[in-house]
Amino acid sequence: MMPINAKITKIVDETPSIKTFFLDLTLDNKPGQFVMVWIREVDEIPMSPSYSNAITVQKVGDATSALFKLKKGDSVGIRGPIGNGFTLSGKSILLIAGGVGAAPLAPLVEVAGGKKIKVKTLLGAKTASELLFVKRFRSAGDLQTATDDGSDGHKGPVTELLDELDLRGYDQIYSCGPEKMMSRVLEMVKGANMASKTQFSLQRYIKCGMGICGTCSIDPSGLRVCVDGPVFSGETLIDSEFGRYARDASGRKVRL
Amino acid sequence: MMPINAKITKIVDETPSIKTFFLDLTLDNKPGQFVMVWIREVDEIPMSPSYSNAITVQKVGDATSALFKLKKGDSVGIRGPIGNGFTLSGKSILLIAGGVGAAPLAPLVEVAGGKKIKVKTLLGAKTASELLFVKRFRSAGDLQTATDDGSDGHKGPVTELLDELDLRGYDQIYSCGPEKMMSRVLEMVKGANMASKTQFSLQRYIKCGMGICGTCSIDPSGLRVCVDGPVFSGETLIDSEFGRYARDASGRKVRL
Amino acid sequence: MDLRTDVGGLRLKNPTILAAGVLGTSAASLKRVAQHGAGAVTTKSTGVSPREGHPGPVLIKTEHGFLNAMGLPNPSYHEFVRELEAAKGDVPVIASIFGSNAKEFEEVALGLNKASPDAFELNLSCPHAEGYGMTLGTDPQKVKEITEIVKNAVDVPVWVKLPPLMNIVEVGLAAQEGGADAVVAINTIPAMVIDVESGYPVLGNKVGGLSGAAIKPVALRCVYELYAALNIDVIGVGGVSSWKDAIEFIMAGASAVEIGSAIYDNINVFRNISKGIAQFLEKRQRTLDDMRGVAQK
Amino acid sequence: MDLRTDVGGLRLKNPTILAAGVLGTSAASLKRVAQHGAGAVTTKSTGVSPREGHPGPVLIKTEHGFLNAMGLPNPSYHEFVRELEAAKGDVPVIASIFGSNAKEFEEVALGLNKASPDAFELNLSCPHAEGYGMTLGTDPQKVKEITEIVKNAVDVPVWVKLPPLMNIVEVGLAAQEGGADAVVAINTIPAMVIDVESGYPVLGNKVGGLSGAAIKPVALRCVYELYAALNIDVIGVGGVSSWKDAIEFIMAGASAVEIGSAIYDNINVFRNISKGIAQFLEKRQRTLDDMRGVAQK
Ligand SMILES: Cc1cc2nc3c(=O)[nH]c(=O)nc-3n(C[C@H](O)[C@H](O)[C@H](O)COP(=O)(O)OP(=O)(O)OC[C@H]3O[C@@H](n4cnc5c(N)ncnc54)[C@H](O)[C@@H]3O)c2cc1C
Ligand SMILES: Cc1cc2nc3c(=O)[nH]c(=O)nc-3n(C[C@H](O)[C@H](O)[C@H](O)COP(=O)(O)OP(=O)(O)OC[C@H]3O[C@@H](n4cnc5c(N)ncnc54)[C@H](O)[C@@H]3O)c2cc1C
Ligand SMILES: Cc1cc2nc3c(=O)[nH]c(=O)nc-3n(C[C@H](O)[C@H](O)[C@H](O)COP(=O)(O)O)c2cc1C
Ligand SMILES: Cc1cc2nc3c(=O)[nH]c(=O)nc-3n(C[C@H](O)[C@H](O)[C@H](O)COP(=O)(O)O)c2cc1C
Ligand code: FES
Ligand code: FES
Repeated sequence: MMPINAKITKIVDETPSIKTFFLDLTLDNKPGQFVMVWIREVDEIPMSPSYSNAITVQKVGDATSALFKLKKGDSVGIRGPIGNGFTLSGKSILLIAGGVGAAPLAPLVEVAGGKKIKVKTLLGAKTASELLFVKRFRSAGDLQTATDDGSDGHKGPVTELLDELDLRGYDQIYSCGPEKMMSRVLEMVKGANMASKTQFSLQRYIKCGMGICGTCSIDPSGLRVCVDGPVFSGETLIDSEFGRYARDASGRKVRL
Repeated sequence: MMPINAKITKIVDETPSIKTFFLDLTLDNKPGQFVMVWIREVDEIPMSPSYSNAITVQKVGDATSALFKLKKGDSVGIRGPIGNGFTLSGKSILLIAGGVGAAPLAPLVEVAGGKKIKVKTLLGAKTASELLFVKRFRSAGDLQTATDDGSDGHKGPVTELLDELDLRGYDQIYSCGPEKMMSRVLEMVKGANMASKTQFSLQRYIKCGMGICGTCSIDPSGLRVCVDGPVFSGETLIDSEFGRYARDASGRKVRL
Repeated sequence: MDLRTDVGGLRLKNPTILAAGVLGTSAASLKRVAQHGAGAVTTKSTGVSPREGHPGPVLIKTEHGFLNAMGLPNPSYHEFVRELEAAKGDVPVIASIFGSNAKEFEEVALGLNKASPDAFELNLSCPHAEGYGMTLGTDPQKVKEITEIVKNAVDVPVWVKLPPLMNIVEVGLAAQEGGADAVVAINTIPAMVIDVESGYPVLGNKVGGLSGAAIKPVALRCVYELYAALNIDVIGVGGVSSWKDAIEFIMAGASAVEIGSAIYDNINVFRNISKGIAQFLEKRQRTLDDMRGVAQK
Repeated sequence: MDLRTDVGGLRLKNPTILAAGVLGTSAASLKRVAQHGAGAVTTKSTGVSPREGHPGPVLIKTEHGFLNAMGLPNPSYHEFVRELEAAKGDVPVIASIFGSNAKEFEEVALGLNKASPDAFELNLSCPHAEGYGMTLGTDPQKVKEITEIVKNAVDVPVWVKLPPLMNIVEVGLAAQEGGADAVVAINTIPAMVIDVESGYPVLGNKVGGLSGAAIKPVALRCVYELYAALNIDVIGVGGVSSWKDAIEFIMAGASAVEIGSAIYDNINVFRNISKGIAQFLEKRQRTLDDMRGVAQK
């Protein structure tokens, strides 16, 4: 799979730290699959498309900063789609999204909407202005928000909203966001015996995106986030490294 | 195209110098196309299948002698079919075959027979015992033979039988055999304005059999016997090297 | 069908080995490969200090193979020794190591030796990390020296992985003189791909190493020549993805094959190849030993 | 679109050249290729005395390329000088020559010079004829010496065709020092294929040279490195079969490309590639010169 050239056709500021880059390319992915985005002269990084022709990016380091400097008309290289993506099932689903983790979940709720699946979304961010895709989640179903500073919705971690819900009332649960948040979700779904019905989208250092280099393998299963994931059932993640540590570019363990 | 292993299932003595080797393989060729036969540790040589699963070989040198030493159960490598083969057309056809040149013509008359095309064959050889596939030609149509020693049929070159025929009475003429013989046929069909309706199967040194090495190119067209041929229209051969010279393995011109 | 075989001082249950740098960064990953049928597994190459590797793209699937410039990312032997320890148990684990000189090789070998790997593989052939790998592996004198120093430092078998040189026999002989128990041929071939839309070389490091199907005939030639010239075992690597490929290597003289890129299509490649080899041998009533080197005519 | 270009001392109407050893044994064959759009044609390599070449199989299509061991068949320059003479007329004709030492190269060059070829290409890279080609081309000293002697013997441009070495720049520099007008990279990579049914290497010569798509990334890397290090023109060869391939080579720094194996699919490959290059350049409003070496970042 060679990178395909994609021209940026439009850039939308979603939040102070997040932008959406529309491309002249249909990415043809299932929600939750990802593409490798080659920012020339800098790096190639994984991104889960937020629309059929767009990626939504949070600026966190070198490559994302370089991406933020690109303008309409500039281009990037795209390889993908890669990985398994989310599996939609059931009649009523719950989503827990944190920060830019909303990116792959927004297209998921839209597919669910088209299939008349009932959707409830819990969306968290640091502050009101950082809440991503509020309109998209709201128009697809029920939305509850949480912010660290209480500037919108519940004040506190988005996972606290789970305390009030009967998790067993949902056929399937989906989560994407910071690992600390997802790890709390795992604890709760485990408690509710819903781990096998919960799908988590993991973020690990992705180098090859082809299941060859092994950089993204998780303990103790050895499963590869890039091709065996990035979406894993909660059951697979119980007693794994998930929520405890990850590995950096050199392969060194880094506590979360 | 890699050689496919073919086991020899039966060996038939056709004449004192010619044997047919049946293989456990369907060669899937049009009459006139050829295969490259790899006699391991010796060489790879071109042969035009005489049946859908057999080659008929005259012993003339190293590789053919090595082939003659193989027994039932031994195997050779086969690449092919290669080249264009004969094009069947018309309602009444004439064949002029010399020696082992009868090999690709025998399956041609059988296809013609199946299509109710009227066939006349002129078959030549040094002596009666060297006449190849007499039964096959006879059962497909009319057969006239010629031998150098007069032991069967006309005494003299097979081309002398042409003198008595009205070549324009045939829709298409086919010839395969020693080049001196075919070159005489070319003169005669040219005289009868039938060159464009006559198909000759050429023998040239074939090395690659893939149209790459250029060993088999003929003057002055530069056409390659292996892939542009081995069957050429008489018209293409007029004023060519045909009948005058060929090239040896080194590329040196050799007078015929 | 019994596929047990002795390879460079190790006894393997079958002649398929995970190649260095592929799924070899953690114990869990190595064990997963072992569970999918590998006869032995090789770790990612480890050095003296942590390296993040080259910027991406680091690996590209080309039309006929794969091109990578990982840049030897590794957490250093200090960190990796724990993974190595945890990796042991199922099948023999071969520690691939690299360094910029004999002393560094010795340091890494001694460091990892605490985890008792079953063998060491010296990466004298990685083509895209300045000062390492191929830079040393093209010099017979250095190959011999590095092999000797590691051989003296450890008690387990030492394999030397060679670059795909025209004169590979020369460095193979140097490894043999240095005391190697086996040579492994070949590492990737220096190569590149350019994106015509942007005009950029695709790999972050621009130049990388070609692996996969494209290089199989080159690897096979190297194994053939090494087997004819050396007295130690030869392990074939480069483009093996089917039992036929494996048999080709064995006929050329390989005692075993390593498999890297073919993981892309199927992690079960080890089991599938073993099964195919067994069927091939059964049909002919032959053993692996019967087949080894038969193409040497 | 004007594709005229200056390459190693010649002006070509387009940057596609027939590679040595392919359809180059007779004037008629060379002229036929010229009629199919080649900007120049190279003859089969010619030496001092007739050679029949290796026994067959001499050329095999592998899964990802071609493998050949023709063994330098040629009728000697005494005979070939007449073909060369007759080949002239349509497009520049480059005489590829080989020998076992500088004296032989000189003899062949002087012999063929009577037919006034437009340039000479020194085959210092054929991998499957003992004592010729690669045997010399891996030695920078010999490369320089042979280049010098031919350069002194003839008045037309002299190109040097290099083997796909890891250190190709070293021999490229030697050719430049010897006075070469251009280097041509690469010749085939030593390789082999084994028939698992019979256990025989498929080529009559057992070992041959790999060409075609499989080697393109290797050839591209060689061109890229040579262009960065040399002051003379670099001509790319290895796996070119489409305009995209050609553009990749030009972006790597090639002044022109030679095409061999791709003839298998279509003898019109020269015309098709020229057309594709022209369209690519037109779309971008760029010239060949603009594109040359843009991947050198
Ligand atoms: C499957 C998947 C989908 C993702 N989807 C999105 C998305 O839709 N939107 C979005 O904004 N982010 C997404 N990410 C995260 C995104 O890939 C990283 O933020 C990005 O790679 C950081 O690159 P950088 O050079 O800017 O940061 P760096 O300076 O390199 O590092 C900043 C942080 O990003 C992590 N990181 C760096 N490189 C990688 C890499 N190659 N793979 C994974 N993590 C890396 C580092 O560990 C560090 O924590 C996704 C990650 C994965 C694994
Ligand atoms: C398209 C084609 C189809 C043929 N079909 C048949 C057939 O059905 N039956 C049959 O008996 N013969 C056939 N031949 C001829 C046959 O290929 C040669 O007789 C054979 O190659 C001789 O090999 P050798 O080593 O035994 O002879 P050598 O000792 O090599 O030489 C004997 C003669 O055969 C010629 N010859 C040698 N090698 C080749 C080669 N690779 N290609 C062409 N000619 C060669 C030589 O020029 C010489 O005249 C065919 C040839 C061609 C080109
Ligand atoms: C992504 C990747 C990383 C590699 N890393 C290493 C390495 O760290 N050390 C090493 O000796 N070889 C490394 N190699 C080379 C392989 O071990 C192997 O020699 C080569 O890929 C050819 O085998 P294959 O065609 O089966 O992949 C790597 C290859 C790939 C594709
Ligand atoms: C059948 C064949 C014969 C060749 N003969 C020669 C030769 O005589 N001299 C030479 O310099 N190169 C020779 N080559 C090498 C080609 O010129 C070219 O360098 C190589 O095939 C790579 O280009 P390709 O991939 O376009 O074929 C030959 C290649 C093939 C396939
Ligand atoms: S990133 Fe290489 S295996 Fe997943
Ligand atoms: S035999 Fe090679 S081109 Fe015909």
